[in-house]
Amino acid sequence: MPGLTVVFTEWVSKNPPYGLSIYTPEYYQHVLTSVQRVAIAFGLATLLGVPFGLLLGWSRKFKDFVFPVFEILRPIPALAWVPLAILMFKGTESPVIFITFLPAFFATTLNTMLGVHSIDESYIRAAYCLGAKRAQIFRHVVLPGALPFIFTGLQISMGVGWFSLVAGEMISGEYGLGYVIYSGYTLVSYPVIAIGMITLGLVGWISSALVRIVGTSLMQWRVRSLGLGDGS
Amino acid sequence: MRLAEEMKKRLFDPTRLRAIFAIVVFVVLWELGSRSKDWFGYAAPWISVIPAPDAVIVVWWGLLGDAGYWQSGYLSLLRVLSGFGAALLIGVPLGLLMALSRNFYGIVFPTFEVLRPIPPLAWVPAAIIFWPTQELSIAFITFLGAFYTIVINTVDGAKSIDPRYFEAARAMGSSGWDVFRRIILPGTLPSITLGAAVGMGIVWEVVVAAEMISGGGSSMGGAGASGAGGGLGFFIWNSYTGGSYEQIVVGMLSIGIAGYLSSGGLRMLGEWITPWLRVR
Amino acid sequence: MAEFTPATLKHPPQGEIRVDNVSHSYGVGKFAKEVVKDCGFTIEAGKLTVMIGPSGCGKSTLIRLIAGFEKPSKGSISIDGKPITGPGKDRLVVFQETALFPWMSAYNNTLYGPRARGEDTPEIHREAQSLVERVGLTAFRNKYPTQLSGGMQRRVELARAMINNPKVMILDEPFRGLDAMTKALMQEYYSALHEEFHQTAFFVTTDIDEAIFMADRLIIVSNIPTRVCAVVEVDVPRPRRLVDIYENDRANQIKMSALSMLHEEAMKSFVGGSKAASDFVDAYSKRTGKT
Amino acid sequence: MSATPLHKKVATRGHLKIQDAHKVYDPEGAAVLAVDNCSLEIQPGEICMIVGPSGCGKTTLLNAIAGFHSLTSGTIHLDGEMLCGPGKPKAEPGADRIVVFQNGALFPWKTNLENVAFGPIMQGTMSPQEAREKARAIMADAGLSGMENNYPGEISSGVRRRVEIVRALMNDPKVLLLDEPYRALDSLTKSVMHEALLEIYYRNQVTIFFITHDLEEAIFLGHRVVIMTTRPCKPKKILTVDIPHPRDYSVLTSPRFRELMDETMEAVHEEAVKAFAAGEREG
Repeated sequence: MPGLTVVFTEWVSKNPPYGLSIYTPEYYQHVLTSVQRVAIAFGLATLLGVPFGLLLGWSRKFKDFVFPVFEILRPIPALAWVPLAILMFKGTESPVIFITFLPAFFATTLNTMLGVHSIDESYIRAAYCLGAKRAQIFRHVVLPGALPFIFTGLQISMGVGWFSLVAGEMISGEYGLGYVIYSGYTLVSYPVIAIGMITLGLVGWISSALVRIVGTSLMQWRVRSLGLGDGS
Repeated sequence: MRLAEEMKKRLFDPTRLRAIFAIVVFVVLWELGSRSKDWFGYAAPWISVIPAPDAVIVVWWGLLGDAGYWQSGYLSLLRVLSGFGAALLIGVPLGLLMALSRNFYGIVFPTFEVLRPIPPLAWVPAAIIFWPTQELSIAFITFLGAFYTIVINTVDGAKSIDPRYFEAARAMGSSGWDVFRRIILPGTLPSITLGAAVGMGIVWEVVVAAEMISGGGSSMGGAGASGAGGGLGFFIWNSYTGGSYEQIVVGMLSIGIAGYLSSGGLRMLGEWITPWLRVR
Repeated sequence: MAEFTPATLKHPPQGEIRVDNVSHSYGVGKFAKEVVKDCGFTIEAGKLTVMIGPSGCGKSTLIRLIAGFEKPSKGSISIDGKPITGPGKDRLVVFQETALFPWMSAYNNTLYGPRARGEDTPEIHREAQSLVERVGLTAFRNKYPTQLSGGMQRRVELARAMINNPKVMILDEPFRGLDAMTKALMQEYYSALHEEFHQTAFFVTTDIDEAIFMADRLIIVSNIPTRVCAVVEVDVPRPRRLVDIYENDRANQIKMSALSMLHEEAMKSFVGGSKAASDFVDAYSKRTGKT
Repeated sequence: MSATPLHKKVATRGHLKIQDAHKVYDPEGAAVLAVDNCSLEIQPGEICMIVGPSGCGKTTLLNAIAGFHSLTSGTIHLDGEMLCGPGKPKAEPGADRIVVFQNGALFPWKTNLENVAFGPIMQGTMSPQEAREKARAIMADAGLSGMENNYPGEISSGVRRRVEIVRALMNDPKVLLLDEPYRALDSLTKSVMHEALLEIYYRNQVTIFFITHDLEEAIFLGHRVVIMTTRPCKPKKILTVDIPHPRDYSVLTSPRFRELMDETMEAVHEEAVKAFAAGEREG
């Protein structure tokens, strides 16, 4: 493996010997491609997974009918879908996004459902007492009550998203950080591998930090409750 | 009489009936979707390229007598277990050490946090360069997959032990090894089992991917070149390149079952070593 | 069946604790918060001393100091004339809510102390058995704490402490969180235990009825920072029964004077700094004609 | 602040009548009789204290009134209107009977003001604007101004209970159903809370159905104390507390209070020991 200094000088070099540094436009092209793929997959997973999870948690019947199928598909690793994804979706972009989306969707849905289950029965009863209708309870009790779990789910979803993206890009793809790492290997330009890994770590970290920031800003009550209160 | 009634009740439990119904509907829809082009002359989007369930079952039945199929499963399982075992053996003591020694934590944790966001699969090329054999590099990546969750859960578990337990133990004359053996270890066990369960899920993902990359990527050749030598991930990839699409689905379902069984086994083991959590 | 006899019965009562002018604060410099201020009192050997004060005051801190989990910032604490330097099996704490180890059965919890000292002998097992019988839990000895009801958990915790023959039992609101009726039974239970063994005990509570029923001596402390407001000798004859204590004039007299002192402190801690709450308390006081 | 003459208003609503209530649970085939032949009539504006050991079935009764669970048989009327009875085993939950829960059920994700204003907004009886204004006023009356924009997690548990009671009163309910609301509080805070509750009661004269197992609490607050038998639950002894309202903590040491304590202690003790022998359960 190349030493850290070699990697670092390559990374910040204006004229990189292996062809990849913060001064080369390809570097940003790769980062952007990966970020875009994760963003689309994560967005789709959130858009579909949260309502789906809420429904699973809220309606007993819906869960009885749908969850068994969900549980059959869930243990299949996302990456085992790669060949089918390539067959199902034309082009190189959609298969990668699909296998990034899949585990993110499972994580979001499952945690959202658990979030609804975690809501104390007395909140729902209290809302009924105060004259709320079912739809109002969904909006004012179930949704905010599940929010902490939803964000745990999104946090995991972001992690597994990046996880599968890399594999997807390694197997198929012309751009993206996974591709950078893999091509660095095939072209024997080892510092590029390290640059790819470090960048991946950085971007991954920033994206989960973003999810966390959005979470805390939406859940002010939790942040502020930590300060005072006696726990009982 | 009573027993018969009980059986009847269990058998006709609405949740169970609904589950069976749901799965049947799912399989039927899948069949219709896969055959849509032949039967209705209209290719349903996406699903029409997936082989139909009855074709998959026929192929699967044939494969059950095939030694290569079992060999693939065995190889994958071996990799999962060795990577997972190594993660457990190294991760748990490391996590405990990090939780117990402030200095050690200060030194190790930052490094740990820097490395953690890098997905395990990004290590594939680096691992191949670093480790002498391909088997070792796959084992390393597999290990990495479970390692982080196990360490983090162990640290969190040990740190969240109620401090009153330590005070009570200390007041009753307990110290050092005794506290470790009778308070810290059992107190951390529930989170270790939790971390292990999560780790097990990741490990299967990693093994499949590593097998696919090393087998599928032409440049890595080596031991993975023969169909039987590559494990289930390679089995899938090989079926893909070989054009036998039914086998892809067989491979996927096999991995699903293996993953499900190993998590289930782990959960049972976890319950067995933490009997106090079972009772309520 | 070997009868269990605590060491305190074999010797004259031991474990006199003197708390001398103790102050304690948490944090440093600007953030320092004084929790205990110039506290001084004596826990007499063989007596049950009860401390009562509003919740959130430094009572638990005082317990941690006496148990030796922390050292006071100022002043000194001694047991039988020797200064306290750390935790020891001569002073055992029964914690608020339970601190039973959830991964051990009731019986193994009881045996924790002796085993820690390598005393896993047949004699100690006999002792543990008779002790478990004494607290009425023989049928439950192999159950885990989560399988026991709150009252049973407290009894296991008493047994776990008693097997170590501590000179002093320190009880930190041990019956808090139990429902009122179980609590009453536990109070009578512990009181009877005390009447039998005369073990030195320091009992902390926020419940005035509990305090007066249990106490030989009552120490009333203030809101944070904790100071001693009053020390009252509860000279109600033993053995006591909960039913009788309501009719006892002396007990009621003590209760009245303690209540008026405590009510003021409770209001202070209740108001906490909220202007609205203090207005509310003012208005309320005017209505009832009290200040 | 106390312009309204206290304890002068005469309550005219909140007449609760329970007749022959039965409740059988059926967990996994084993029929458990939770409430047996229980009849009870509560007058408008009365504070009725229900005392009994934990798990004796008191909460089942409360759930039936509130409409969370059905009754196996029996009827419950509120102001002449049948809540549940023959042909209608489960009452409809509504804002005329509001429950204050044991562990508190203020929505932690809403500020105190939003919590208090919640009811009328949901029922559509007030615009959000009006509801917030009224909530602000009613909170100020209860000594809670300055906390409108705090979240429940930011205030002490004692204050949380008060906000919850104010949230209930905001809907002008006929009956308040309190399920051991002060159980988790320490005894001193509890005594302050009792006086605060009475203060609110004197202003509103709402009927209160209050479940507890604390005898002192029961006698201090109640017009009547109903002592329940342990499983199955039915009235064992009904005691009228003839200490005049308004009361404050000095009542606790009055001779009459002590007499009443004595009078009930035995009955309660008997049931407690019975429950204890059967394996007492928390929650």
